[in-house]
Amino acid sequence: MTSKPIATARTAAGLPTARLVVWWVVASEIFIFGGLLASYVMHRLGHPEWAFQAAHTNTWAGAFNTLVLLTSSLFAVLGHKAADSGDGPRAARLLRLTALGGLTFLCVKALEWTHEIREGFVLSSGGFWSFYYTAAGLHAAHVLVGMIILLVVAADAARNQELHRVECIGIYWHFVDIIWIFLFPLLYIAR
Amino acid sequence: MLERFMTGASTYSGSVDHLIFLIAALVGFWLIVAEAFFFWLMFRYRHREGRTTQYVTGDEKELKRWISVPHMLVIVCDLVIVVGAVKVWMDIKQTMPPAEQTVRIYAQQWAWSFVDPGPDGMLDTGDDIRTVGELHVKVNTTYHFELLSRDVLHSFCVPAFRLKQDAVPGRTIRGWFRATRPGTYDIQCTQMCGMGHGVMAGRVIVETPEQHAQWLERVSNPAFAPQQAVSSPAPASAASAQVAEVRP
Amino acid sequence: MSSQGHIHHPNYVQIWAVLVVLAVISVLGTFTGIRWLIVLLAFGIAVVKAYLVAKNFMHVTIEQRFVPYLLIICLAFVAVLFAGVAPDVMKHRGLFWENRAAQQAVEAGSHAAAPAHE
Amino acid sequence: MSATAVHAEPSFFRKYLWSTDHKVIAMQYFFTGMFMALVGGFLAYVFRMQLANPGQHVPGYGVVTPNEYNSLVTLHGTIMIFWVAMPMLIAAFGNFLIPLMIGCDDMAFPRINRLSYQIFFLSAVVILSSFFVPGGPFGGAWTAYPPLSAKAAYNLAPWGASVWLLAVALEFVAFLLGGINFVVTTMNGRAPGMKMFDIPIVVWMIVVASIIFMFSVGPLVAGAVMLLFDQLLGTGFYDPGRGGDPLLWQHLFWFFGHPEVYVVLLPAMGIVADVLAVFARKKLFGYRTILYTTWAVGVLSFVVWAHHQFVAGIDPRMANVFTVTTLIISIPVTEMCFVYIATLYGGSIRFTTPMLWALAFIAEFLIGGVTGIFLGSSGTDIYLHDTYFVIAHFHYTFVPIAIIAVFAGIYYWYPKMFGRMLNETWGKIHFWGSIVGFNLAFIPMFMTGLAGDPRRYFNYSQFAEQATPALQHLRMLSTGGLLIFIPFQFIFLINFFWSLRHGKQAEMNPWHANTLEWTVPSPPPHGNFAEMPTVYRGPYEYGAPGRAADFWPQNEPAYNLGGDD
Repeated sequence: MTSKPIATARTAAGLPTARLVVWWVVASEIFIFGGLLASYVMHRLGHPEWAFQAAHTNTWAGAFNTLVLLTSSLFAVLGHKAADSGDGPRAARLLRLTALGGLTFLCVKALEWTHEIREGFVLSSGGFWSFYYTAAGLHAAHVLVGMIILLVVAADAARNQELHRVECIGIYWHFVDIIWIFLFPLLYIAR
Repeated sequence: MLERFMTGASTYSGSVDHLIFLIAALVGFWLIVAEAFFFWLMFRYRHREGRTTQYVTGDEKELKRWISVPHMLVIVCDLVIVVGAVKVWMDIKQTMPPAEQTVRIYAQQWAWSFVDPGPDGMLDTGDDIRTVGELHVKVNTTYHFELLSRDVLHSFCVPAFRLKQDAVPGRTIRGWFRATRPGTYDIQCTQMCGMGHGVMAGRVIVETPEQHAQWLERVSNPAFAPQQAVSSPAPASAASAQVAEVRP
Repeated sequence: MSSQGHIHHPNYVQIWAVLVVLAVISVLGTFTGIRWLIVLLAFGIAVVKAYLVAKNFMHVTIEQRFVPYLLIICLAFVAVLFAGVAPDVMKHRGLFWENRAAQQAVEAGSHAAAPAHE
Repeated sequence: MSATAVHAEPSFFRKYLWSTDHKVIAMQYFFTGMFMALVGGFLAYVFRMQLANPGQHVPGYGVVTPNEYNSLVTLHGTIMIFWVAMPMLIAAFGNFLIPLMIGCDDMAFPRINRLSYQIFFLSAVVILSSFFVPGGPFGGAWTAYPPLSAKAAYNLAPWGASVWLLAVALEFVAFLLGGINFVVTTMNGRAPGMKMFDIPIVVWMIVVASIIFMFSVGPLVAGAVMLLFDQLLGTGFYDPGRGGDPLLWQHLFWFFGHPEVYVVLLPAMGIVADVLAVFARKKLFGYRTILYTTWAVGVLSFVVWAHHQFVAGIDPRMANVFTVTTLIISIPVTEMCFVYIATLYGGSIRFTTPMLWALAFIAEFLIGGVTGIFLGSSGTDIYLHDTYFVIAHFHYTFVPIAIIAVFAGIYYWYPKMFGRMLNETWGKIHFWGSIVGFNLAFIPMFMTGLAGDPRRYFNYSQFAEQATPALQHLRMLSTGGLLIFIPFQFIFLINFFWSLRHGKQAEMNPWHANTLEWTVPSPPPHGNFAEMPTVYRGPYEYGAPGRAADFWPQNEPAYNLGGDD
């Protein structure tokens, strides 16, 4: 990476460029999820009958996934700590654990969805289900992308390279976690 | 002023025209002043040998006034316009003078159809009169309309009435008009609604009480009513004709 | 703070424990069967959890000043969007208009046995 | 993959097609945008000919069917906004100017930058491919209101609608990546000494525009996914029959759609500001005023969107709120125009070609601005909504933005971009021809619009009030204006490509400007600055008292010791 432009190294705004860009990504993501969830909430409030559809969701799966993501977030932030203390390999291990958490999350979701689709609740079988699959699906896509980046960063970190990226991917991962923290009550609990 | 472009034939067409005139006067004044000053500056400060530019930051009090004073005046004009606009809007869209007659308007790709309550003046009764493409109304009578769409978005627009309202599938949207001048006026669809959008025409025929009575008389005759629907001229048939000719 | 990390790292495991407890509470809340309590718990706790994660895991509070402001502004604009749209989409009846389709859907749905297969 | 091939002379492919150099990427956006402008212009030519003499064979196209007409206007709008205005104003000028003007060697994330262009290019290919899909291109207007856009049964374009949506979504992704890059680069990559108020206005405006875009487009990205599912997977997000609501799309669309106007307006304003200052040899009148009004516009642009929906079935009470906000946003914009005009005061104006375009921008944009008041105030919008008055109004804003200001930028930065000067005489001919044609094309539309002439009609045979000879003559007049406008653009193209080889060699700073891009050779080498500059003052120090030269480059130490302290 000798070819990094000077622009990347400068920090006129007082924080590293990589972290700055993550914050802007988070900001724009807030609007993507914000738009979707705002649409969902106003429909849900206008359509009390959707509660009957929502009743079919599996709260336990959702709850378990919440714990999984919270734990993976813990690993991510511990990885950040390790990276700060310059211990690349440890940071890499923790990031891989984080990715494993993501994988668990996706597996649970897959089982959950298979079950629901078996019962005949598909994307097009009602307003609630449309939003349910779209919102959770968009979130799952973010989890998947996050996992890939986590593994890439971990590979570098294991060789003590680009350690500052550990924190950046961490911030993104925590954001994805926060999205789920709100999706869980929106899709599973509120009935 | 707008009469020169499009006749006004409803009670509120005048107020819309006056509002347009008011705005035209205010913004026209500012446009002319700004452009004139702009071109004068261009001429006055064109490059000439030996002219040195003045070093002006724009923070000088006496110069700032040239911005801030017009700026305040513009705000005043904006206030006037807001008041005028909201008044007209409230009159047309937010108040409903008591109805003397209620009609229902269906929009569909690509024709207008209308339900007139018929002699008993009640919708959804046996003597309702359904017409396609032609809306017959009495002059100087306050009509309420219920606007519905059968498929996509359309917009019920009678320029002569200064009336425009989108029809949204799944919704019933109500409005009113009171025609002031007998005659035949265009109904346009002013919301993109697919291939036949450009031929989705209708006519509103404003009649004197006598003419209207005659029309009622004519169409409420059961033998006639069915043909009335099919034999109604232009729009629907024209639309389908267009459809037919462009279908590959 | 800088990415080379001279920040004080709090005890993350503790915070994680708190988060887990909160999550459990919000699930247990559903067993009370009291609707308003469930909703209140669920979303109240969600906000608290989000705050804890943002503060302790994302370190928003010790980040450059403009970052938290940026995020708050984003949320504010989303709120503006909601406020502008809800009167038309959330409500099914307003001044001189009513959303018949939605009203019927609510009607039908409330009675139907298996509304998912409407 | 990485940008390591800097020192070794890279292959043509690496240098021009796979480069991470911001200048090359700027040129890629530039030429793509130029090509798409020709496409969009051709579409305009076809449907204007159809309107001038309905049903007649259009030279170079053929007879226009109603369905084709709808597709023509739809794609004209979509292409001109998403594939001409945005790549030209934000991506091309942003990529080229930001690193040069803030004094650094490249974008903060060169490879993301390259990726953003590649996605943009893909989106352009997709939108063009929609001309050839079965069922023809999408024809439901650039606003793509469902249910029309959601069901092939309604829009008769089973492929076109989805392809259109896909292309637009890709374009959004491209500009999200690009926008984040611009913002981050400007925040972090500034040369030492360049404080907040030393940044050239054009950079400021491109950055603010990118932020507005990033924020406003998010909900529409979600909305686009929902519409795509409605089209392909049978969901009912916008289907009133199934618990959805068509108005939701309108809101999501215009929550983006109106800020989008300012997304393209601000960079144009910025270009004009810089050109004005240079050729009036004058410090901008109230740099900070311009900045504050820019931010005000940015914030307010998020609270005015529903003035596009006054009669669309929204609750009439909401219309009053949006009328007020709309008239409020007119205030900072007015102020901005006043400040630009005031900048001429006490100057010494050189009427070079770029300056002519910049001045024309102000003169014409004022008309576009004031006519907006008619549409922003609910009362008059009832009558004027979706008439040609609207078309005339937004072309009086968008043509100054996407054509006039862009030409101001091209004529001004061409020497820096290509190292040669454009021909002034032909430039002036191009200018006057375009201006005359433009006004001739759109002034008649104000009149037909006042006569209630509805937009998106392929002929008026069904409408007695609209089929009058008087109105038809006005329509022919405006088509005539277009027919004058178009040939002069070819004069520009010839001038452009001829000058690439045979134009007069441009020295480093042909216009005696202050900003940093003029302190490097034309065209700038890879890496831009031989030694990274330090900034000592604002960008508009013209005619500063007590100096021999009437300009004062930003990187020139206060006492020219040549030292870099």
